[in-house]
Amino acid sequence: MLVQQIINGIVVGSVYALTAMGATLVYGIMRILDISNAGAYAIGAYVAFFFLLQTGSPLVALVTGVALTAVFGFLVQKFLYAPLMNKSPNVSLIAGIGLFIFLQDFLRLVAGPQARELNFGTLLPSIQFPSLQLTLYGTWFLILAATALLLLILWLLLNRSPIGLAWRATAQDLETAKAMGINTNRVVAFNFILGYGFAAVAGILVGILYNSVYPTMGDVPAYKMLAVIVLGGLGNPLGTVLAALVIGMAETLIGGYVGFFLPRDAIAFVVLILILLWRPQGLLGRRRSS
Amino acid sequence: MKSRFSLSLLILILSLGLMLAGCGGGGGGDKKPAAENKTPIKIGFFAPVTGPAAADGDSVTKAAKLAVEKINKTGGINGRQVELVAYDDNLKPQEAVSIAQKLTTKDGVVAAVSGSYSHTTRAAAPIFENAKIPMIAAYALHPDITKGGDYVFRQSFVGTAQGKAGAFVAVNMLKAKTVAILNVDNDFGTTLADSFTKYFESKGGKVVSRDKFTMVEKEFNPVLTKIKQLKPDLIYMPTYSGTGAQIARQAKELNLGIQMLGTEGIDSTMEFLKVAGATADGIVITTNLNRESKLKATQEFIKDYSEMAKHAPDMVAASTYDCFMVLAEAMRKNGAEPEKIKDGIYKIKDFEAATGIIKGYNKLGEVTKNVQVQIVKNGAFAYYGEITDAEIITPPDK
Amino acid sequence: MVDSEVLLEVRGLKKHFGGLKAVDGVDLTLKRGETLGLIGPNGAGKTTFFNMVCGFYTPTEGTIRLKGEEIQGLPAHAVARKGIARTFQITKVFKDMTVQDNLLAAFALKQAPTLLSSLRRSHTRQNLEHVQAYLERVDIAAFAKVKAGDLSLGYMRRLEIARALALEPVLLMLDEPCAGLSKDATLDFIELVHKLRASGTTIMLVEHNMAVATALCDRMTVLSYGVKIAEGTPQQVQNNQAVIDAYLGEAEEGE
Amino acid sequence: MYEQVVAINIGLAMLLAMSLNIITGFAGQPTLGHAAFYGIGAYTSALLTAKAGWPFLLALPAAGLVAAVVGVLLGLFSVRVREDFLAVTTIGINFVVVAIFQYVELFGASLGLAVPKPVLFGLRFGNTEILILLVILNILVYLFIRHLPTSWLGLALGGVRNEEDAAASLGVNPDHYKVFAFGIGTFIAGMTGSVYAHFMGFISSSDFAFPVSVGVLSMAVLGGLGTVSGPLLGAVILTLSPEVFRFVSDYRMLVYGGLLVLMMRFQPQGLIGDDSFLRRKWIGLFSRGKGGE
Repeated sequence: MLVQQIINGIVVGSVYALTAMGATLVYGIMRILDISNAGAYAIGAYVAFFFLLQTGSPLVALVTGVALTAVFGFLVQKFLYAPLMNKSPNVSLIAGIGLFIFLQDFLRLVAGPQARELNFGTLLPSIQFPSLQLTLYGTWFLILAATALLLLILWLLLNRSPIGLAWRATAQDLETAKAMGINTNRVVAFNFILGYGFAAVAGILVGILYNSVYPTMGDVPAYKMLAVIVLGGLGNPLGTVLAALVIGMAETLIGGYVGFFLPRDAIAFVVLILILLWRPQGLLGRRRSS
Repeated sequence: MKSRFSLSLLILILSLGLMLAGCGGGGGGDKKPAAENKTPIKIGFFAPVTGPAAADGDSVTKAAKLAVEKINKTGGINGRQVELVAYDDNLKPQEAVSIAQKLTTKDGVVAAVSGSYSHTTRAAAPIFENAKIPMIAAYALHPDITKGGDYVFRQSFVGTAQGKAGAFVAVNMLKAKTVAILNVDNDFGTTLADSFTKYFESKGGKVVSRDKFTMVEKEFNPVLTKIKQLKPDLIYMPTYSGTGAQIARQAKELNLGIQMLGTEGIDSTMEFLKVAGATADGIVITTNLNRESKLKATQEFIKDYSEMAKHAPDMVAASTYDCFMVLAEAMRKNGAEPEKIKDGIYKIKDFEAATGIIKGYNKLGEVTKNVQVQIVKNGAFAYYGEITDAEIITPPDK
Repeated sequence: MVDSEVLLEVRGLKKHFGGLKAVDGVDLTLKRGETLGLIGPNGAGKTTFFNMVCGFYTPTEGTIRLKGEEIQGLPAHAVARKGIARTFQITKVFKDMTVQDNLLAAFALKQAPTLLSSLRRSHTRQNLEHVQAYLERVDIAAFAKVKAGDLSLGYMRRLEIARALALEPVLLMLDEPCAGLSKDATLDFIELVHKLRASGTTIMLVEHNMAVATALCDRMTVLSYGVKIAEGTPQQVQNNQAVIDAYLGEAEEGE
Repeated sequence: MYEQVVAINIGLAMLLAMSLNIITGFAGQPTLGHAAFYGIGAYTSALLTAKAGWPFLLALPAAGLVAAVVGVLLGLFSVRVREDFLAVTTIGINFVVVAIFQYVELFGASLGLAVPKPVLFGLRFGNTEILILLVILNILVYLFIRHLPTSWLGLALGGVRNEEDAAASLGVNPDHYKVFAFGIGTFIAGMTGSVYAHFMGFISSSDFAFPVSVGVLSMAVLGGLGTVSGPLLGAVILTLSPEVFRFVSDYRMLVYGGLLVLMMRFQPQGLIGDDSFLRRKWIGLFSRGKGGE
């Protein structure tokens, strides 16, 4: 049972890591809590759902879902966030929330309020180990593999490519990067394309895992991803992964052994508050420099 | 500096003025036209069309429109047409209250139907009661809703009755001795789980575990892994379609092999059956819609609804539809003024409706009808049994 | 025992950041009415020293006495209440407030010492007149109703100094007050400091620019790599070989 | 009456927006969990009147006090963490508080709590009395906020909001003032919660969930954070818009979300913030009337 629960926890944690990565990247550059990223999560899943219905091809569905959402991310930064960059962070926050509400209701009006199935067919069968009382879902492998692969790509992109270098410089300090001749506008655009692309991947994978897409599917990620990125130290991709695993594991073990003494989402925040009391800068955050 | 203060004062004055307008305004709202006319009869309706329960809001709104259409096509109310005044409450009690006020004082409705959840309906109920306008809750289960007075009714089984019915099914039809309960953590899941437990234990059964979760939960592997170790005969899951479908799917993936018993909450063709797919097969539910019923009202409703909505109806739709049919029956027999409608509803006996024969309403306003037991077979709900036992289906009157 | 002439007395002050010894055992004495320059090349530990005196850093070791009373380790707001006012190298005016409100905020120190008393009205006619007087002293009275964030850098500096003066401090500390200023603004500023000196204000200033420091100070203390390497009048310090070496070293590194 | 109920909703929203404005607008501390304090006030008042038999007039300030105690604790926490950490932590507080209402039997758990209508000198509070009470509270809070910019507190908070270090160099203890602002803001929110509970007659945990906090923050930002009356305007607009747009039932939330985006995009300082359209127009009118200044 313990092995099963630990695997459950890792899967939940991976899902959180994927879900929170988009917002982590956006925060890393823009220093805003981008709630509309959770809208992109739902958009990605719905675009994939639509193309799956139209073409029947999982690959086409996946690629269009991610690509169109990434384009959407580009447009969002160009027409909404970029002009607000020098305003108070509250402004971007509320704008993002407004966009999120708008997107959710847009999806409801276009696709109907009911949950729809996102059935990619049985990609991989579940594996049973009766002697160990262990079950491994086929989709779990998909989730874990996709998470690992995407994080690897992200790492290579940020650490081994010219745009990654520019990204890191801009994340350190946008003004200085600009002064050093880095085209920060391009970095910001790239950042949103990447961030919203990630959100779409997360939305599609979660849609497959739970075989359902619905207009309000971004509701939980909208706040949970914030807990994850804050716990990870805000804007630190590695910290996000670590925090996601901590929260996923804590929720799973509490749910499996103690029983939920508080709702699952509240537990994530209790973990967050306790850890922040101990480390106010998050798990992998740097101490504030004064 | 001066202009700044002037502007802010202006805004304060406007805001307060707006509020004070509320103190003085209104008053003449609830004057009703004389009975001898052919103006349409207005029936109020509210549902969570937007927000987290939008799927149910959509079903019930379609059902309400269908019902009004049907009433008007079959001659209206003694020659008068019925008009639907429908609002979206966004699943917020505060909005439900202002809608209830609007319906009762502005729109001049003679009766209303709540197509919403418990906390919204619970907040709106006293307003209808005070305005002396009858209101029927289609599927809200909070026990307090009907307790305020005479004007509030309920069209689905009060939670205690359905929970008991579930335990009856568990003991007598599924022969379960031990059960694990998984309930959604709101008044719906809690009342059902509580009354299930009470009856089940009184018949010698044992509840081995009880876990609760929020409406938006999707991940049940941890708790199902735990339940797997406990090896209960049955899992009772009073919850809604979204969560119910995930429980069904994840139980199958974990190879649980435990019989599952649900409630009317997962009586949904789109959200439950399609998402759960083959993994739903064999799940039994207690509900109030018997798809294989021989009743004309039921078959007509299923046919009409499917044609209109392009998908098969679920329980919330059927229950909402019946609210309007009951109102129409009361108005036809007893008159279309609020007080007469109220009396008319109390007089209803053995009325044929989409959700079966309505035996009547008790003094609290709770409905008495048979509980339907359905089973999922080949991706559809099918007849499994019907509970007619008076001890089970009679709602409490206190 | 306490020499009434001595205002500030620092003994063996140290600040270590991990392995880095930013300030490593500095002694310093400041007399009433004196203007002392704290100079040294980049990274000499001037600002660290300065921030310890103002309460923004806690010293690792050593004592700071103001009028004989130990104040090291007190938080910044408590140090301010003891009578030390400061400005910042990167000006920190309250940008979205008017110049007048920026200045008025300083009066709270005397007029609203507790949370409850802070509920009282601040914009009394008397206070506003008082504010105007301070603004006139630094020649920015015309901007009283302007948002501080809209001022030019030079005027922000003036506002900051006026704000510090409004605390009626026993010691005024200026952190690189001429950094980023144009030549004209620098000259204006030097004139302003001379006016303050004439009125008897005790001043300590951190300055990177030797020429500016020479023009302003009675006495100078030179830091390099966290230790004091020289002390004396501007002339003495300018001719000190260790100082020349320290500044030359920096120039070479800078090339 | 319907107008009364809408007016009450506006009155509640105005109080909440003003109280949030003290914390976020004046003290500059982000809060995304304001509904938690609203809820604490509501539950406190409900329990005190229904279970302990307190009169409403005592329960009202008590509700504010209890909320303020929790608010002060949050304030003490806030001085430890950076802005964005704080914003998310306040979301956390909101979730945890709602979870406690939802799980603890004393608070009615998932069934919610019935709240008695207040009785004052034999007079049973109907909507009219609630409305009068709200008007009084609104005027009091407004007068306080109007006083803020010309008070020592307002200046100190302005210092903390702009440059904490500089404020400290003026002898202002930033931590004390932050905590004080949290205390005042949450006190008002708690009292508002009390009024809400007695107006509704029934409360359940989801009445105080995270989206409510978002709504309150939106009102304040929309109208203009840190301005005296902007939040009032925001509260009126965002409370009325669902009512006004009720006729376009299906598109209501779409319109609401779109409205927020557009307002933020084109009036980021808030409707009556610096250099906003309304303010420019207003000043234009004013100076023309006076022949320019």
